[in-house]
Parts: sequence; structure tokens; C-alpha cells
Amino acid sequence: MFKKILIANRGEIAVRIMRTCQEMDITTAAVFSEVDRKSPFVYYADEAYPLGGITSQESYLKWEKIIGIAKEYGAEAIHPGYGFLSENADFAEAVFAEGLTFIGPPADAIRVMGNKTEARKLMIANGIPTVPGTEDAIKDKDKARQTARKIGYPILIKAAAGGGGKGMRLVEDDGQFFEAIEGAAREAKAAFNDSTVYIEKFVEEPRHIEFQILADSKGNVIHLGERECSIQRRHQKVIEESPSSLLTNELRAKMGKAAVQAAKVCGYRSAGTIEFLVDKNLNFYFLEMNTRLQVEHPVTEMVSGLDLVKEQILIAAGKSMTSLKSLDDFWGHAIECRLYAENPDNNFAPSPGEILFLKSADGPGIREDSGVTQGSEISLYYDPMISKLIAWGSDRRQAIMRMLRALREYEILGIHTTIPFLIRVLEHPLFQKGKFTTKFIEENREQLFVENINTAEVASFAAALDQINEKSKISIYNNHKNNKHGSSWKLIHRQQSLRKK
Amino acid sequence: MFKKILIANRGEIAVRIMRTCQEMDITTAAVFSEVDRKSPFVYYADEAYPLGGITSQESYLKWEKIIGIAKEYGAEAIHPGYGFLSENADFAEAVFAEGLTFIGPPADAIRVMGNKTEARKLMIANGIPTVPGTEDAIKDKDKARQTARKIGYPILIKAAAGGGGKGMRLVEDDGQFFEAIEGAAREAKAAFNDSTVYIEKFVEEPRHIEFQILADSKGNVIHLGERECSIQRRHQKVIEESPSSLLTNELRAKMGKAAVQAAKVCGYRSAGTIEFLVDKNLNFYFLEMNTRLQVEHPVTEMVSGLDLVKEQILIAAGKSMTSLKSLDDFWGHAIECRLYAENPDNNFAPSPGEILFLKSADGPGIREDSGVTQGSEISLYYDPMISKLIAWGSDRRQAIMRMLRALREYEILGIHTTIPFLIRVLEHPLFQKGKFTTKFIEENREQLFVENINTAEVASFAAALDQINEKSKISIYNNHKNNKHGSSWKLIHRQQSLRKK
Amino acid sequence: MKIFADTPKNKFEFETYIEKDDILIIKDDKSIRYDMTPLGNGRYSLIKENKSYIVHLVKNDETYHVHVLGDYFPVKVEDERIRKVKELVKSSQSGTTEKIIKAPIPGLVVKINVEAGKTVSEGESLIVLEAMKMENIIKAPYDCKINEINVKEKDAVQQNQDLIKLISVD
Amino acid sequence: MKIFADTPKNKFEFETYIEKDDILIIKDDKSIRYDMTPLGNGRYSLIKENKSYIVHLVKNDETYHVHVLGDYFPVKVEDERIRKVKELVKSSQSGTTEKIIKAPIPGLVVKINVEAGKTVSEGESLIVLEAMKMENIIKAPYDCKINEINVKEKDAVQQNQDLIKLISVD
Repeated sequence: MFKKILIANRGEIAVRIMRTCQEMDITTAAVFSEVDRKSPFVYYADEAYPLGGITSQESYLKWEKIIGIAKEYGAEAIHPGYGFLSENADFAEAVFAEGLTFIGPPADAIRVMGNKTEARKLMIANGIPTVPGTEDAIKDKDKARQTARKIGYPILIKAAAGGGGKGMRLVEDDGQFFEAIEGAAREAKAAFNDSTVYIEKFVEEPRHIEFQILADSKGNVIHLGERECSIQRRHQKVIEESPSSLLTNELRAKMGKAAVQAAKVCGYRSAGTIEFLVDKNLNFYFLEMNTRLQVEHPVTEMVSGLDLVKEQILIAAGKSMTSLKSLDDFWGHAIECRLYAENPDNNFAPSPGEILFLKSADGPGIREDSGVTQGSEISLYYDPMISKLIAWGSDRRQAIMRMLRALREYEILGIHTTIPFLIRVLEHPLFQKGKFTTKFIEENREQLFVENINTAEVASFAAALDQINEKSKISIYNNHKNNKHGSSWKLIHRQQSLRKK
Repeated sequence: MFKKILIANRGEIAVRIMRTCQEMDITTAAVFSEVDRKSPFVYYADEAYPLGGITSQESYLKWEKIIGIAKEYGAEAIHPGYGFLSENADFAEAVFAEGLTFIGPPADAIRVMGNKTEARKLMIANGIPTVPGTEDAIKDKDKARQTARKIGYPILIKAAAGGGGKGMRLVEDDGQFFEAIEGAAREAKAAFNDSTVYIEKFVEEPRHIEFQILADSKGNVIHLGERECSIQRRHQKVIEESPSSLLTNELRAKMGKAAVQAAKVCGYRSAGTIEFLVDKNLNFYFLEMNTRLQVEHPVTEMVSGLDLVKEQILIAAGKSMTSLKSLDDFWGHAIECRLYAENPDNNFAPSPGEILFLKSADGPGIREDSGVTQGSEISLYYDPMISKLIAWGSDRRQAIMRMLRALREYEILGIHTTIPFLIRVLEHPLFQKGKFTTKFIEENREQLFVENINTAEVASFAAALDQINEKSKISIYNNHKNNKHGSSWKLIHRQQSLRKK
Repeated sequence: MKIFADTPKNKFEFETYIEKDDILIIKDDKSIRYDMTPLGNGRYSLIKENKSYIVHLVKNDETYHVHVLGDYFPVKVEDERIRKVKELVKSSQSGTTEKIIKAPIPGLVVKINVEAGKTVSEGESLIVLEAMKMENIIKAPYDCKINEINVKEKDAVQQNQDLIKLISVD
Repeated sequence: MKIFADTPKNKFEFETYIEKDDILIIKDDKSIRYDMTPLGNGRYSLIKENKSYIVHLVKNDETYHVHVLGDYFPVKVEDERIRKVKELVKSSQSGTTEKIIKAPIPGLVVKINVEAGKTVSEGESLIVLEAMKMENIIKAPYDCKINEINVKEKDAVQQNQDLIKLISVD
């Protein structure tokens, strides 16, 4: 087994990977940008090496430097997490060329699946259904517009190198086409250093359902069931769960078989995800394969009992994966909510700043994978996702109720988060019934931004009290009529007077 | 189902119960002493009512007042948690007499099992093995000493009304007998308002293994497997786990059957625990029944998937329990560590004070049931247990490794906790092999208080740096030779100079 | 004295009296029983008519940013006198139609789609800001003329920094 | 200058030089590379020779209370000069054998088992303190005579409050 692993990532996923390493008695090495000097993943690691630089390009994407650090300080393997270098085939190859192990799939598998148009061709050749669209990257914008017209609007423009909604645009009519393609290319360039984009038909009433697969070097390829990821905003996943309320056992078996097949034909090894779209008639289409650990992998961990990072490490070290059977029985139900540093009330504008207070949720069935803590500075330079809450329940209802109470008890001061929005999604009757598509947020916008008048009154009352207190310069806290709390009173008054100084 | 439940308790268990109520859409009412005005369980509740008073006697034990609040404000049921009123049969009866529901067993069951000597007689009458000792409460000290001599030292003196190690004394020779019996009686009086004590033979090489049982009003009585609670200090449980590394399936079935039988003969209903001692020859003895929710109930929840508080509420409302079969297959392995506000390096002296910073553990397999947060004031008046960490793993090894990493990442400033001690217990080879008795801590004292010289050096280095920095009045933070972090440097320097003001 | 507290979609009114060292809050002729205890870090435990809440209060300029029950509200609090003064000031001001578009977030100006002097229609893209790897398009709030552009491409801007000055087109 | 840092069971020594605005820490003729960044609330991120730690430092009187790697150490730090001064002071003091027993914890005095003037043996119970529902017995540290008792039963005592003054019996 590896003695030391370098984690070429930041934030929650770096911490997540280090935790498994610790549990396996493997030394962890962090690399960090200037901005991240005080981030938890830096002091969570056993060793930490500065990369310098501020932006991703100047730091986490500098792969020669990262490989250099790994070699100099004796790390035998590199885990890329998700994003950044995780789907960079050249990087994976370079790691291998230097005699180190890349914890992920072979470079060839990344390359073929990473190029979305190549991947589509491979799937079509192997009889796995795909969504109609361009088979190649777009070179000529005018020609591309003709293709779009032929497929029929609405269409999606997607980054060939990408994932996670970056460099993606929905185009509903011909007039928006050029602006959309330019924006997508620009975003793709910034996020993946590759501006190549392609076109796909936009499937109607679609659900986004993906299958987790595991493949080891002993020839075992299995799937661990699905994740329902239809709750999306701007093509970013917001809430994920496993199992999906849509799939029958029969459909699950069929899709699972296709997922395993997809992994096999690209010579896959490690953990990977096959994303499908399922339409209103339960037809499913291969969308893309993510050749890396997925943000939402914890829901699969909760219902399977496996540690997917541990499986990745075992597989990379040439060992067999832990479990050799496909998952055909879930242990309860798990839901994940991504917490973003964004203000839902201001069109989800990024909300950078310092976290002034943090009391996270705990108790039965709650797991958190966080990358921040009180005192953390949320910067503008990286992804706004700061943490993931995962709730487990013996059934979907209990998982939802647990997630709701966890979100309500989560306290974070200093930045805005998407928590109030997430609560409204989970409270929505259609969500609770499992009746939704990827357009859920769009279509229920009005109810998702409603103001609860009772809660608003409490907020107003508290604000008014504080304002009166400040103005009147006498202590108003605690006028409880039945109160006989001698010492407690004094305490409160003393604190009040301190507060005014 | 109940619409509103009053929780007659404080701290972590009050929050724990409220969480389940929230998940069941039941309104929660807290009652609180003066000291607890700012405790998380008060603001976690939907409603909060002051009891006044500081000590337990002046607040949480004032049951007429508590019942009065429940009636006045429309709570239909009262959950007593553990400790305080949870095993007070008169209270349970009074709740019933006022037309409310007591979430726990019938008063008669509490009464017979609550009186340890009565319980012993009942068990003996029903063929369940018990430890030799006095059958009745001690009235005459001299006579009691004769009994002690007859049974043979070492013996245990235990509070008839009690549990949790309070009012308990180990007597190793005749000379200590009188001092021990007085101390035990005094402690029993303070904790349970009942100074009655009795004597029991001290079993050698004993393991403390208990069975969780559930009984509903439909006549279903099942057990949910065992909890291993042998790791104790001063008869207080420190670490608990499920399953036990000692039990064979055969012994588990035998003990489980005895546990179910014990619950049946006292007409039990609700969740309860049968505590056994198991000696070196795998003989087991009934020790006592705890007629309430146990502190360590989470480990059973983790391996069974059930929410025991939910089961208690369902049963109290006259419904069937969720699962009707005994647990014969555990879902992995779970361990609980109790975090006490005590200083292990000062003979576990209580460590009251304010929590200045708190960053709890999270990530895969970790659950926390906490009663405190940053800013919480740990007082002298109540139990020093502030939180419970629970780790789940697919096997015992993984559960231990996860617990270790969770304890190492747990940050708490302002008070001492037992975390450094817990880490040493979990790291100990005998603990890891599952080879221990209830005397583990006593017998391995030397290794459990050893100083790791490498860690000591890091601590000394950091302290020396800070001292030099204060004296020299120039900023020494960050002398990293390869450092080119322009802006980060400045930030650090600015903060440094702020810090000195 | 009357206190007005407005959230984006609701308006609340409280009547207050000072009685010795206490402040009474009256609603529907009844004094509201409350107990608001500061916990530090902007956190308060509020017990109002036996209902218990944890409330976060952060005051920025004129607005309270309030978190309670997992929800968030910006709340503007004014008392009677201040409100009257403001109304007087407002009515005496001459109606200027210039509007300043400020940066809703800190970020990097990646594209400016308009020039000073041009007329644009409601919803038209004016400026593209990038932050946290996502593009944010700032659109014209209504049909208007661009009066002045205060930034250029590749500028890093702070939150609330002036970006564009508009004059509405009638 | 030499710096001494002592934990209960180990003693460490560091050599320091001030070089421009930097302080160099030398061990075995090599400058130790370090980077200690404050995170607020007494927390520091320390990177020492590439090894990364989160360190809590709280200074109370002369002692640093340090938490690192899940462990806790009280650390006494002194430099050469201070240590020399202390040694001088110590050697000039006359040897007094009176010892004050202070309350190790805040608590309630539930029982006093001795009287002033009495002689007791090592390990004998002197006082019983109760806190957090547990009794804590304070025992005689060695054979001694009780010089003075400073508390009475039912007193609530603060941490480090004087309880009993002893004179050792030779």
C-alpha cells in the first residue's frame, strides 16, 4: 500500500480524501495556493507544500510543479479529487511517466470519455443509447447553427472538456445562438483551459440519473446503483439522492448493465460515473461519463456502506475492490445538499467573505463533508461550494425530514448560503412526492422564493428590538414577566452593558 | 400521534429527543434552569419554559412544576431522557394521573426494576442468573459488613435507585467498608434523592455487556443486539460499541433471550436495557435493568438503522414498533466516545468554563450528538458530559480508525476534555484486539498517560515561537524560505500587528 | 412610539412604550412577552410568547440581515420620527432619473457590451462579471440610455462599486 | 539566545537568532523552516519542515496550554536570562516547609475530615469536594500536620482557592 499520497486539490474534497488516507494509515501531502494558506485542508494534511499563485491557473492547475513536489518529498501517488486536474489525461500520463501512481482511471479512458464527442461515438458504436447532437467539436459557428436548427430547439451547448455545468448554455431559439456559444466557450476556456464546445438536443421532461461504477485491475466491473441528480440550477446539481424515486428494479438493472458496459468498452479502472438522461417515457440516454470521483459520491457511500475513496486507493494500488457484487439492495435512503456561498435572494450572487460563526448540524443520520470553518475566508477565486450535508434515513421520507431539520439547525454567519433555498426545495410537495424533472427549480420558481409571513414577523420583531435597544440605551433584553432568575438576570444585564461599550 | 411533547431534560439528550420530534412533525417544549438559559437545547426547542432554580433539585427534579407546564401549554406527553426523572416511578404515575403520557415504561416496571434489590429477586425467581449479593437494601451497617465478609471481598456498594456509576464504591478490604458505604449513600442522596444502597460480589475479569430491548403494547418484545460497555473509569462508561468482540452468535442468542425474558416478566413497554456482567468463562449475570433510553443508544441505532427515540414515541402513542424481528445481523460496527469536560492530566478534574472555539469532527461515518456549542458555558451544576461522538465502519477496525481521526480533528478551546485520553485508549493494542475487561483503564494506566515526545516537541516549538514573538515585538510568523506569497505575507503581517495591540 | 420593520414582501408595525427600565412592545393592545438574550457573535436566543428561536442579527448600513428558522430576511427598521423626516426629505427632492448600477458582487469585468451614449432595452446584457468561476450577466433594468461607464474590461471590482450610470428613457 | 520549553515529562531547548525582521530557530546547527499563521481564537496553522499542524495556544500565567494532534500539553517557556534570574532567586530563599493545598477544581465542600493541629498520614482523606455530581477526595500529599483550615463545610470554592495549610512532618 502507498505510504504517502499527495492530494492535488483544495476545499472539502481535499479534506474528504485525507480522511480516508488517515483511516488507512497513509501520510497525506497538501498543496496550496497563496489564498488557501489558512484553509482547513492545509492544516488537516500531515504535510503541506505551497504552490504560490492565486488563481487556479497559477496554482492547482500547475501540474509540472505538483508532480515535482510529489517526487521530491516521496509521495508515491497523486489523488486529483474532482475538477482541476482530475480529468486531464496529459496529467495522468505525466504522473505515470514519472513513476508515480495516478489515483484514477488510465489516461486513455480519460481521454476518450473526456472528449464528449468521442465518448458519444464510442457509445453509439457499442449500442448504448445517446442524445442526438453534433458528433464532433464545433469549429464553424454558422455550420453549428445549421445543425442546431436541424436537431430542433431547445438545444444545449456544452464544453467538450467539462462538467459541473461550467461552459454550458441552454439555447431556446435561433436568435440567442451566437451569444450563447461565445459565452460557453469563454467559460470553458476559463474553467478547463479548453474552449471546445458541442451541441446536444435538449431532452424534454428529463431526469438526470447517474450510475456509480467501480472497476479494478482484476477485471471486476460493478455498479453501485444510481443517484438521482435532477434538482439542478443553471445545470449545476443542487440536491442528489439515492435511490431514485423514478426507477423500477427492472429499469435499474437495465441502466446498470449499460453503465457497466460503458465502463468496460473504454477500458475503465477506478471509480467513475455514467450520467444518463431519462425522458418522460423512461427512455434513457447516455449523457457523459465522469472519469473521477463525483461531488455527490457520499450518497452512494451511505446506502452501500463503502468508502469510495478507499476503493479508489485500493484499485490504484493494484488490489481488488472490497465488494465484488453489484448493489442490488440499498441500505435505506440518502440525500445530499450542496451548500454554496451564494445569496438565493439576490439571484444566487456569489457571497465571498469571512465566516464569523459556524455551528454545523449533527445528530442521527447526518454527515457533513465540509471544507471550511469559522474564520475561513471564502474567496472569489474558486468554486463557491463550501460544504455538503448528507442525510441518511431508513426511507426517503425520513431522509428528507432529517435533511430539513439539519438545514434548519445549521448556523453560519458572515456569508450568505443557499440553505434557505434548499429548505424550500425540500419542503415542496412535488419534491416530497418525487415528481420532478431537471426543470423543477425553473418551473417552481415562484413557490421557491415565497416569503413565510410568520417567520418574517419573528425576524422583524428581533430586528426592531435590537434597534430600540440601541436607541434607548437601556437594556431591554429579558422582560419575561414570570421571571425570577436572580443570577441569570444579572448576567444578561452585565453582558448587555458590555455590548454597548 | 402527539402534537406536542415536553422534554424534561437538558443538554445533549434534550437536543437528541427534539431532533426526532422535529423529524416526526411534533412540536417540542423545553424546560430550563436559570443556568441553562443560553444552552442550545433551549433555543433548539420550538417552545421554552423557565423552571427557575440552579441545582437539579431546584429545577429539573421539580416534577410538579414540570407537569404543570405541560398541562398549561398543551403538551400531551413528557419525555424524561436519561437521569433526572427518567427512572422515577412516582413521576411516571403522576404524569399518567394528570391525563398525560409518560414516554417510557409503566410505573410498575420502573418501580420493580428501579429498586435493584427487588429486581434481583424477580430475576432469581425467573431463572435469570444474577451476581451474588444482598437481596435487600442495607439498613444496618454492621450486618452489611458481615454479609460483605461472607460473599468475600472485593465487593461493590451500589445505589438502589441509581445508575451511571453514581453512588457506587468498590471495596477491596474490610477496613474501607464504613467510609465507602457512607460516601456511596451521600452521593446517592445527592444524585437520586435516595440514599439506599446494597452490596454485590465484584465479578473478576468482568465485561459489561448490555442488551437493548424494545417492547410495545401489542405484545411484541424484541432485542436489538448488545452493546459492549467494558471501557469504564470510576464505573462510568467511557467508550461503548456494538457488536461486542467477545460474543459468539450462540452466546448472543442466549443472552438476548434472557434479556427479552427479563423485560417480559416486569411487564415492560418502551425501550430498555438489560445490563449483564460476563466473566472470564463466558458466564453471564443480570446486573440491572435501565428502564429508560441509554446514553449509548446511538451505537445500536447505527448498526440497526432504527431511531430508538422514534420507537419510544410510537410505542407510547400505542402504535406498533417499526421492526418486529430481533436483530440477528448487524449493519457494520459502531463505537461511541463520551466527551467529558474533564482534565485527564489532572485526575479527570471537572473543567468548567466557556467554550471559546469549537470545530467538531465530520466526514464519512461520523455522527455527533452534542449539547454545546461555541460560547456555551459549562457549569459545575450538572453532569460533565458535553457531547458524544459516534463512528460507524463496515467492520470494527474501520470504526476505530474513523473514531481516531474524528477525535484528532475535533477542536475545542477554553475547557479541557477527555479527548487526549480517549485517543490513547483507542490506540492501545489490547483495545484494538478487543481484549479487555472493565479494569482496562486501571490496569493500563501507565500507557494511557504516557507523553508522546514528538508531539510534545511540536507543542513546545509552537509555544516557544509565540513567546519569542511576544518578547521581540517583531513578527516572526512565516519565515518560509521558498516563500514568494506577496499578498499572503501582507495579510499575515497585518493580522500579526493587530494581534499585538 | 411606532416602529416599522419591513421585509422585502411584508411590512410590520410595533407599538413601544418605555416603562421604567423595560421596553414594552404592544400588539393588539397586549404587551408581547419576550426574552432576547445575546449569545455572542451576533446570535440571540429569543423567547417570544413561549416560542423559542435562535436569531442571527447583523446590521449593515440601514438594514438588519436576519437569519431565523433556516430562513433569511433583510429587515429595514424605522421609527415614526425617522420615517416622517425621510418622507419630508424625499418629497422636497427634485426627481432625478439617473440610476447607478452597482456591482452586486465583487468580481472581474470580463465583458462590456455597451458604450456610453447608447440606448438599450430592458433585459439587454450590459456587463459580464465573473466570480467563483461563474459568469454573472448584468442586464438593463428598463429601457434606458447609458450615461457613463465607470469600469473597463479586466477590471476587478468591489461589491457595490459603481459600474454604469443610466438615464431612463420615457 | 537559548529558549527552554518544558512539558511535564520532557525538556526541549531551542537556539534563536534575530536576523533582520526574522527570527531563526536553530537546532543541530540547522535553521528550522517554519511558517506559523494565526487563524484567530488562539488557533495557529504551523508548517514546520513541511509537516502541517493545527495548534491551539492559550497562555495562562507562565504556562502555555497547547493542543496539537489531539493531544494536550502544558508547556513552560523560559529564556536563558529569565531562568538564571529565577535560579538566583530560588537559591537565596530560605526553605519553608509550609504547603498550601488549593482547590484543584471549583466545587462545593461537602465534608472536612480533619481539624487544625492534627497530624495526618500520606493518602488520608482531608476534604471532599463535589462538582458536576461527582465527589473528589483531596488527600494528604505526605505525612504532615494541619496548620490551618481555610474553608468550612457547604462552602462553594473557586478553583485555586486556599483550602488547607500543611507543615510536613519530618
